[in-house]
Amino acid sequence: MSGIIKSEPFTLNIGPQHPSTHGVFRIKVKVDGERIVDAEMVMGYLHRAMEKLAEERTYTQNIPFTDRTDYLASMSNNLGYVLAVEKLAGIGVPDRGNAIRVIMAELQRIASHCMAVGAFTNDTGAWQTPVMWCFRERERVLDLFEMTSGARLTCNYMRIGGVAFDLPREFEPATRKLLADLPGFIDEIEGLLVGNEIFLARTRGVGMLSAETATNFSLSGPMLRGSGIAWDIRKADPYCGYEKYDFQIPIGYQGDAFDRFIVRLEEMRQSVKIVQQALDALPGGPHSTHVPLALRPPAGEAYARVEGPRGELGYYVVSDEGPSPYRFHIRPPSFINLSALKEMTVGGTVADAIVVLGSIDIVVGEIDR
Amino acid sequence: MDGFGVTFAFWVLTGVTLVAALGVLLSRNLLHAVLFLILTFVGMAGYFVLLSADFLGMAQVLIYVGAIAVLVLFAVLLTPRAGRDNGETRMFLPALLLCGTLLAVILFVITDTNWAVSEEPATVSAAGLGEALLSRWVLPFELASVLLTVALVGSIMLVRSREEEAEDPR
Amino acid sequence: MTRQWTGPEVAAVAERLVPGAVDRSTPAACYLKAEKLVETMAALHAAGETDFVHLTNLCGVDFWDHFEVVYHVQSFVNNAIACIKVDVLDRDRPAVPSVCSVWRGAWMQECETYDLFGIRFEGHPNLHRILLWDGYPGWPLRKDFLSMPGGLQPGLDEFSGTKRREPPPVSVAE
Amino acid sequence: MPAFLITNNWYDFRDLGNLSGKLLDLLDDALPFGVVYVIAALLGFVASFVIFVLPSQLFVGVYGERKLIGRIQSRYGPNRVGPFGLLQPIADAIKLMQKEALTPTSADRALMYLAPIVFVAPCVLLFAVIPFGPNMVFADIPVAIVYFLAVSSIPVLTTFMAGWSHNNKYSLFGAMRVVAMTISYELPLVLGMLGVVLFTATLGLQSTVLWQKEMDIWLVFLQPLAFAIFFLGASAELNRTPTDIAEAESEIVAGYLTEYSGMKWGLFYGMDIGYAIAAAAFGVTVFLGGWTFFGLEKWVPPWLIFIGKTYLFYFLFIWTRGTLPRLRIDQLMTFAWKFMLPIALLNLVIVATERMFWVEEKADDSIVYAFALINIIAAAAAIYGWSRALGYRPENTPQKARLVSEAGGFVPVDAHGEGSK
Repeated sequence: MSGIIKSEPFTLNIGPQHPSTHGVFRIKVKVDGERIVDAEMVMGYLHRAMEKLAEERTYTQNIPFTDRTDYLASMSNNLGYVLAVEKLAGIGVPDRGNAIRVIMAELQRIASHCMAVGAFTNDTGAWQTPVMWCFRERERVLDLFEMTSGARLTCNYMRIGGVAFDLPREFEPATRKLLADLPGFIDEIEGLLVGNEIFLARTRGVGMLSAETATNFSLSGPMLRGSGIAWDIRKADPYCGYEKYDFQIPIGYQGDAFDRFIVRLEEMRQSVKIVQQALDALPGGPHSTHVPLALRPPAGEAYARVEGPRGELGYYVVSDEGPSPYRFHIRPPSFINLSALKEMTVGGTVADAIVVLGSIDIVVGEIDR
Repeated sequence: MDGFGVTFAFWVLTGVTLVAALGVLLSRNLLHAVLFLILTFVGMAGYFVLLSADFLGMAQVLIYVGAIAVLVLFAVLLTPRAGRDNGETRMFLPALLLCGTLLAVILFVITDTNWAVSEEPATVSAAGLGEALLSRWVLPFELASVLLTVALVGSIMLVRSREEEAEDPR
Repeated sequence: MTRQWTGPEVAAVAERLVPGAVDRSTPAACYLKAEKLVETMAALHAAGETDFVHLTNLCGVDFWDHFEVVYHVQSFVNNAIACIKVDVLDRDRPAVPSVCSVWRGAWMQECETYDLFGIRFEGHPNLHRILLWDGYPGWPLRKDFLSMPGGLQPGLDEFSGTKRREPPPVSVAE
Repeated sequence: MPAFLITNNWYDFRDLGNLSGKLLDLLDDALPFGVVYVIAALLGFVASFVIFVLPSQLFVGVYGERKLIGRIQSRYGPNRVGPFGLLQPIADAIKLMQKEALTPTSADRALMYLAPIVFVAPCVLLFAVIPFGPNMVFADIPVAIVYFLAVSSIPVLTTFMAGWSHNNKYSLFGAMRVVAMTISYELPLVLGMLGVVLFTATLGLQSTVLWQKEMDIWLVFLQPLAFAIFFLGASAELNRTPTDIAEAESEIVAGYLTEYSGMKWGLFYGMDIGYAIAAAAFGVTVFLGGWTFFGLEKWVPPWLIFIGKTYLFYFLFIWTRGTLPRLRIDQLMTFAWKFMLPIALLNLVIVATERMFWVEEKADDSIVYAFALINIIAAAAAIYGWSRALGYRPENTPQKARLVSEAGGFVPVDAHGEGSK
């Protein structure tokens, strides 16, 4: 219809308060009828100057901050930060600590992908059903976190040199029970959505990114893998002993929203596999090395990254031998994944823009920091 | 179904229809005018029902209220600045003259015609209507549909923008 | 394992691709000259041995007397990562050429660095304050932010540089 | 079993129409002329709306829907207010009445106030022609099907009024979508109904039910295509979930309802359910045999059968709402114009041929069973064939992500779409 009938474009504000922006995030779109001709992001409503605050606190005190950037994946954030500090200070981690870290990071990935998949289907208009199913399973993961760290969302569990506490005795049976149930749940979600014509119509071919574009836009995580690039830091640059575990990298076909969705589903399956292996081969020994509270790493810099649920989660820490980091920079995956939003939304409809935003799986706490 | 009830309904319908028609004329807001027009259509449907032409009445509602009014609303939405006050027209006097003349002619015809009043109430069934349309009146019926098609094509041609025409090889 | 390119290694390749591009190099990073930055980055992006197609991380660091802009670039095929830096010596009007022409995705990280450090990225298509609002006083991640003119003063709950809207005058009934 | 047949005696409780008819007859004798019409209208309103629709809205539409969707979503649903949470809808209503009804400054106030009121009226009118039992129909007009379609097209205008009046872009989006969708879906809906009408040769609802009773077959078997079109078109016009683009809450917040609050919103919400129940009642009457159930109506009060069927039909709406994602507007338009309209036309051709054969050859009435078989096969073939013709290729859709074991660069998809490494 567009093109034949002349119409005036007008500006529509999606957000800051909008059911589908997953927080206080705003897209100013210029629409011509239903078609988007321009999109501009406005963010920073949740900016808390984490990077500045971190310069005033000791290395250990900064761990809780990392919980609060990506509050849906606090374990992964903890992990990235402590890895950076360990790299900077040259601290080793005992085997058991590493294994626990892997278990926690993978459970966190499952929980976070549950949320991502659920919220994404909600954005396509499925009336809350998949999201409630996902929440049901996510709750069980969070129960495990509560059992271990005492907190459900902001766990603050990783420590420099290991983890805060050893696993409680009831952790292993509970986790094994969860692991036994999870594949069935993933199949259930897949059965509900993957063969669903409406879901396919809404997501196939929406927000297409070629491998070239995805790379050029610095994307990472499921966004990059959805475009067909086999890149997973757990494989490419193993940390915490990921090289010991047998898993595979799921990749998509054409880089649309649907591909990101199936990549996430498959990643949950792979995570289940990894946790299973880590749990089977859980070594004994201490869970942490002793690290002085007032840690003063030698002058220098370190950039450590982990494969977070949303992509490459990097921490760049500069030390000047002081008790607090001289510079503390987070490479937030969902912030950088947003950089291609305009490419993906322009030309589509408003409804497509929402689906694209859902497929990026943003967490506003991480975007604004 | 005669006497008081019909008379009462007739006057109520007349009041509603006339007020709505006046609203169409006097409303300064294009959208309000359209909505008044719809009310007028509903009033007309009421007349049809009063005349025992229930199928026609329902068709009036279905086609005029359900379809044509919606199309008009669509046109209003696509019109730039539709919500604006459109009172500054300069065609007021010619329009008044034209309408007055038309009204005079219609009134003359109405008063001058020798209306035949049938004794028993007319019953126009849907079946009879369909048979009439597709046998005796088939030519006007088809002509009307051709006319509508022509109007459809014409309206598409009208809204084609110049750039489109330039791109068009014809 | 990812191959971590050391500074001298990157410097050698960069010098070969674009002569005169390298300023200096440390074990951790290779420092490029700002005026040849975009050219060198494009060459490193295109060359087969480096193939730095992915700009992973971009951030600034304030060293009181100068800034550094840090680029972490990586290659998927070669599975390698390198750290490249640029010195920004002019503290009053810090400026670096933008690498958006090489990696289009750099625009958001450059906006963020501009927003928090005040480093201008020349040639950036749409440089604006991305997290803070336009007209925010000062550049928060600079080390001297607290003592900057118009910056946040400790003990004050308001920014001295911005005038808040005055409360409406209250008229007292006689 | 003549003893069990429904009689026309006023005390036969199995058909409440007898009682009210008797009552009106008595009143007609006693009261001056014309008053009885007013009383009949009130009685009809009370009978159909206050006794049937309102409780249905509250306890099936609000409570039942929330409870069922809760169970679909593996949660409890309302269970706090009253036994099993049964009083929840009443609590909701009280809450809505207490809420402040906000009006935006730049809104078109008259339209904004008028829209919810006008929205209610057609819903009441719709139930006037629905037959609940052999004598339990308030106005058995001969053109009831056209009447129903006509009256049910009025609320669209109201939604448009609501959306326009707020001066809100989201509302305008919603209004625009409603208008566009109605134009598209009215057409296949009416064409589908035409197929039914051709078979039964009547436009009345009661006579449609009686035709089905006489033929001993439901029209859903004779007209599967028309039934599918009716169900899809109705759920589109009712803004039920696969097609609720007018108030798509994840896209345009709440569409035309964005600025409504309090009871103004409540009227829209309640009447949306009312329309859905009306559509269910209409669907049951036309396609599922109305108050008949293959002879069971002789023992069980027909209105109970009818209400049960209506609620079952309504369950279909709840079910789709709990399961399906939402379509995009252009996909909905494409579906209506490219899929439903041709299918409806095809259905019309088939029905016309069959009807002609039936009449011309003076075939026995039992030929409808053969027609049912033909039509079901034709429906399946038409839906499958036409969707294939439109490019529907489910076998080409990937079901699972590709898996690679080594990190590296881009992994191209090979020609068959099943890339591997």
